[in-house]
Amino acid sequence: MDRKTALDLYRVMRRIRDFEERSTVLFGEGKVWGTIHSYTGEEAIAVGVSAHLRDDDWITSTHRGHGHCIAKRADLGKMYAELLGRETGYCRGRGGSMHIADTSKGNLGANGIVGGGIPIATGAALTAKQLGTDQVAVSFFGDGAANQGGFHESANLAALWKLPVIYVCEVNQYAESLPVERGFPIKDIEKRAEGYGIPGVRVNGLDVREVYEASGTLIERARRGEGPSFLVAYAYRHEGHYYGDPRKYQTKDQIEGWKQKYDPLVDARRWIVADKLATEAELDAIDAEVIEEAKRAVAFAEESPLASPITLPGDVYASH
Amino acid sequence: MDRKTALDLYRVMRRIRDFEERSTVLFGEGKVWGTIHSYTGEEAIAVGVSAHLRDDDWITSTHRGHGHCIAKRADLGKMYAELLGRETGYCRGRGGSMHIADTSKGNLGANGIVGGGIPIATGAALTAKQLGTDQVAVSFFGDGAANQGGFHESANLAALWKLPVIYVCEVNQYAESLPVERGFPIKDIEKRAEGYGIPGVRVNGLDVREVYEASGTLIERARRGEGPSFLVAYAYRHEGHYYGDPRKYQTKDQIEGWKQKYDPLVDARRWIVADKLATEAELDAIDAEVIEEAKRAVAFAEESPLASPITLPGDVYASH
Amino acid sequence: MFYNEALGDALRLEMERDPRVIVMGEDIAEHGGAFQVTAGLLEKFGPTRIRQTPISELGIVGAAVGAALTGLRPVVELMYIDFAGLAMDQLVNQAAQNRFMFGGQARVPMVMRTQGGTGRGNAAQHSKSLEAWFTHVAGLKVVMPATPADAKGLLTASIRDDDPVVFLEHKLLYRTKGEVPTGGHLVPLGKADVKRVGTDLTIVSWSRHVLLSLEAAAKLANDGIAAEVVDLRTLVPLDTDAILSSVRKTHRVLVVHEAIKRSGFGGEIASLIAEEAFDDLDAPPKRLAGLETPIPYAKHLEASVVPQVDDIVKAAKELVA
Amino acid sequence: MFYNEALGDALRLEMERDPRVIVMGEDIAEHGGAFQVTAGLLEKFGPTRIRQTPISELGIVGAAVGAALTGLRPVVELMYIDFAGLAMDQLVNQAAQNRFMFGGQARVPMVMRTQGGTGRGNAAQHSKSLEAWFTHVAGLKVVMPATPADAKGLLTASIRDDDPVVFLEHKLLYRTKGEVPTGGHLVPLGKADVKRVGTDLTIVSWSRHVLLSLEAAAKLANDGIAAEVVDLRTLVPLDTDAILSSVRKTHRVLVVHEAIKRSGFGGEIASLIAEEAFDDLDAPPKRLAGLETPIPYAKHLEASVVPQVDDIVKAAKELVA
Ligand SMILES: Cc1ncc(C[n+]2csc(CCOP(=O)(O)OP(=O)(O)O)c2C)c(N)n1
Ligand SMILES: Cc1ncc(C[n+]2csc(CCOP(=O)(O)OP(=O)(O)O)c2C)c(N)n1
Ligand SMILES: [Mg+2]
Ligand SMILES: [Mg+2]
Repeated sequence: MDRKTALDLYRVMRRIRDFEERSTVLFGEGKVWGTIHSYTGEEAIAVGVSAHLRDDDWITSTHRGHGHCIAKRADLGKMYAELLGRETGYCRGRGGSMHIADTSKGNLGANGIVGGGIPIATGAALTAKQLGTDQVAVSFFGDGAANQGGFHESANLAALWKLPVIYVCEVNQYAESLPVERGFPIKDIEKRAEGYGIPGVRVNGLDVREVYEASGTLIERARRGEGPSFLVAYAYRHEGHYYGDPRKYQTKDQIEGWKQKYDPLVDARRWIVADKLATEAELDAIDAEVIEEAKRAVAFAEESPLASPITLPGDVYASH
Repeated sequence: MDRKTALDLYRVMRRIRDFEERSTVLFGEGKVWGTIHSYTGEEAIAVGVSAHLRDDDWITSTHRGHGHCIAKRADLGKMYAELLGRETGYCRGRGGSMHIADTSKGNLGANGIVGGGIPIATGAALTAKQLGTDQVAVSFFGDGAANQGGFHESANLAALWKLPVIYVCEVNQYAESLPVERGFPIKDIEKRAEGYGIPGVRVNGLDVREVYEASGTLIERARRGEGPSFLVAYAYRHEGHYYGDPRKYQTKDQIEGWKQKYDPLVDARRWIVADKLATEAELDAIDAEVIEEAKRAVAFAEESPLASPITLPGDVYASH
Repeated sequence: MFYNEALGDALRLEMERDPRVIVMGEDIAEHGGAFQVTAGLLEKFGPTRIRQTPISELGIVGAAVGAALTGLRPVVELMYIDFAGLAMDQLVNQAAQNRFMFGGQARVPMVMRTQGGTGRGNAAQHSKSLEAWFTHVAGLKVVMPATPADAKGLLTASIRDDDPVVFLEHKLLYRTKGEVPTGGHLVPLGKADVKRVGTDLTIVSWSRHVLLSLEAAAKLANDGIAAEVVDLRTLVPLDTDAILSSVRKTHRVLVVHEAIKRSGFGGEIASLIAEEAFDDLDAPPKRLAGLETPIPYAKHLEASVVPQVDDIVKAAKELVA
Repeated sequence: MFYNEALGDALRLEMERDPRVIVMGEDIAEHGGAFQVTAGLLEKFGPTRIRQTPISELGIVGAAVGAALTGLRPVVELMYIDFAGLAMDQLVNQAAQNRFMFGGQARVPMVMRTQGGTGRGNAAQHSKSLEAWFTHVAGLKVVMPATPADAKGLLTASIRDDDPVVFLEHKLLYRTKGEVPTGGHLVPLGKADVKRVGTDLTIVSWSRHVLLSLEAAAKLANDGIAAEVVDLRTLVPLDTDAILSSVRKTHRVLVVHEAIKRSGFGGEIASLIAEEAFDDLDAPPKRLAGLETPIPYAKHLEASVVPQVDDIVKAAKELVA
């Protein structure tokens, strides 16, 4: 991997990590409410995949959506503003963490319904096919979502119609408190692709290089009109399911140890330095830039006015 | 196969064929209304599987349900009475063809929702498991139903919990007007079983011997507590999707020729005679008995009183 | 022109006018749809615009949502309204709410056409009337035409609308006939239509029960009772003015629908009238609707659980007595 | 005892009493359920009776239907009512109708517990109030307790009932406290409860808005207005008598609920009253309910779209003015 790509990937991963840590603090301070779900530990997946996506490609995201949003080049200020319920937020304070969307960058939204984005990404891919463009759609979803009926129906439809959609299953070892081995009767989730006659590819979701490489191939394939595919990325969810999760279903080692052991950012630093793509100092400089940028974004959000009152029917209906 | 088994299977298949032909006539005469879906051509599937089932085993059936019902040893008089909207019908005229159930024989009902019976059979199997019995549940459904999300969710759940349920997919080449190859991106539907880590078995659904053998193994397996399986039986739907289907989506050869070519009853007669299990005359005698029995059943239905008026809330609620 | 042909006509014209309009659903291609609404469209527009799908209601409706969000204008045919339970999530949590949740960034111009109602012996899983569910969802529009002309004009308006529209037909209306304007014909959403003028009472109805109410009104006229029949046509947005001004004129109102009475849309209408026109009423606002039961199969039973013409006549007479 | 503990208590007692009672749902085992209703039950009853499932709402509810048809008495926990759209088919086409469709051959003794409502910033896909949908389905019973004691007593009755019961909790009620009888406690379905006696107007409500109505009634009392608060507790079957006899006493009625007003269950109540007690009313029956919008995220916005105590006070005052 070349230096530029490596550092770009690293920077976006760091940006996500920082966002998650920072929004956790804001939540603790009572400035964010509702629920937030941290993507920490899974950064390599969103970043590796999205590096191949153009602004006019679409993604659908999940309740754990900050990472996808950032990887798809969202504006951090508007993200923080949304969490803080401000008028300048992506959704004008109406959506919050679980519904951030950025249609200008093709992000069709986080989703509070587990599996809810899968049919939608499939429909976006249908638009590309119908209009004859080379756009693609990527649906990010968790291991838990792969057991929803909507996944089955969508994968079948996409395979039949050869739609340019890539289903990216993020196996972070849990669906809330349910360990993946208690949610699946099989070990290799990617095998399910065979039931639809589409490629099923397994990658180490902790290694952004692997994700980048594998997803690049699948995305190019989709752009060429060769149809959908299923990418299964195995990683580890560092935090609880949501901010405040008592994590009764995990051992102390899983909570403390695994987080140290499985960290895509630590990994990335290691190989970037080992491969002489950059020095520790250069990476530290990126980290510092990310922090500065984040502080500006938070400041923007905090200075923004509260979300304006609901207007009906205008906030709900487009034609009225 | 021994003579008794062969003749029993033949008799039930003939009974189904006769029922379908006879109810078609009744429909044409305006005595049955709504919609009926003929199982002609698929008799070997219901019959081969159900031969292994006890009265306390459960099945769920489909809109094309007469065959399953008869194979599960329903009373023909009550079936005809239901089609004719009589008080003596299985559902007291409230259900009609698409909802005939016979809970005394473990038939949890035909179903107007494609795929609707699949989760229900799964739940019945849960009952067996929970109560520690050796009962099994069989869900019959069409190729079309296998593309419903409920199939995916149920198969996953049953595999996880090792439930004694056998999913029997009847590939009759069509889902209404959609040919199976336009509904599936793969040729071998049984492959989908791998995604749940359960056995997937393909049989020629025109040959009752094959169905009998394969299903026997899977049912025994389930009784022993070894979990669910997926049996895919390939056959051919002789008639239109429903009574009156103009069949614009089929060629003349498919409508006329295939029906001759793929007939499980003709086949059965052939090998029964060839294997010297019975003579043509003996088979004719069975046919004659089936006809007599059917005539008595129709007479019973026609002599029965019309369904009694709806009583509320008693017809709807059990506790009130 | 038959009602189903009028719908097909609207589809054809809108597909000619706008290449982004596509149709998706089960059996809509060679077979022409369970009620022959899309008959002939496959031949005209080919399989990429008339997209016959496997049996996957959630996936299909969800794909329509995604397609609508990204630039197409999909029309989904759900074969029976009873199957909506499989697709509600995409309709309610996604389509209806996307615009609002995203702070206005999105629009979801899709139509879900389906049909409900009794009358063909299809029993409890193929005969429901579920308009009340959809009207209870902020973000959906709900349309229920009673005549071929309204069917054409309202489907045209629904396809051009930038919001998700649930377009509800009735299985017994498809073979009803009426004058239909040729060429482009648009009936705006949100406008009720007084289908018969009268002074003694107002009958508010929609879909097939408008026709039954008109039959009843004709019978009532023989007995010297002048019933006004207000066809809502669109339940959301609702033409409140049309309802209230009729009631303010007649002072008596009967709301008639096929869906079960409990929590039916009739409750919305009757309570709206009670709230807004209480002092104008000379009698309690009355609802006549389906019994609280699943739909039975047998012909005589099926007819016994939903209001018939004579039931309307009787209720109207009691109201003016 | 807290409301969620009262529910857990009912589950525990019924599971001890009847081995056929099992619980299924997401996160109900080690985690104890998203709202800690099943906390402790895994330890007591083990994983075969506290069956934690994958995320497959249709499959889970359908499995409960099949289990109920064949001899178990399953209780399903659906984490949020908003997810009902995924499972409606099994609930509506199967559970609710099986008995009727099969001519009485079957019973479906299952409970689907879930929770709805605003108040925790969970936004549009985790805050709905959908009781009206379920009440519009013939064959379901619908229960919505407001207090810990009623929660325990009604859950007990629901589990013992032979019909499918939709049991609706409110996310803000779980941490409310109240006296709860220890040991077996049964509140029969179909009985409303007058939670406060008054003479000037009747407030009809259910679930959390009963508590807000009681707060409002206390404030109104300071201004010399005596409001009677009728808690429906069960929406199906409905205690019509309790509603009508209160209204016949007070002559004024305000129906209060959190769900959006359009086609909400309030319409059923208001029109029932208008139909049955028209001459007893001194003012139009009034509904106070949620605005027709998806639920927004921001705290100040969320509170602005559903009725608050002061809104109830204001509406009541207008009604008695
Ligand atoms: C349809 C639906 N069911 C249940 C939930 C509650 N829920 C929220 S996140 C979650 C777990 C999702 O697991 P997974 O798909 O693996 O994603 P992860 O949280 O691990 O990223 C559940 C059950 C939901 N939001 N939507
Ligand atoms: C949920 C649902 N969708 C659509 C239909 C309409 N429909 C009835 S039968 C049928 C085809 C079913 O195909 P398959 O499962 O292969 O069964 P077959 O009719 O071939 O026996 C369809 C689409 C339905 N009844 N239920
Ligand atoms: Mg996960
Ligand atoms: Mg088929």
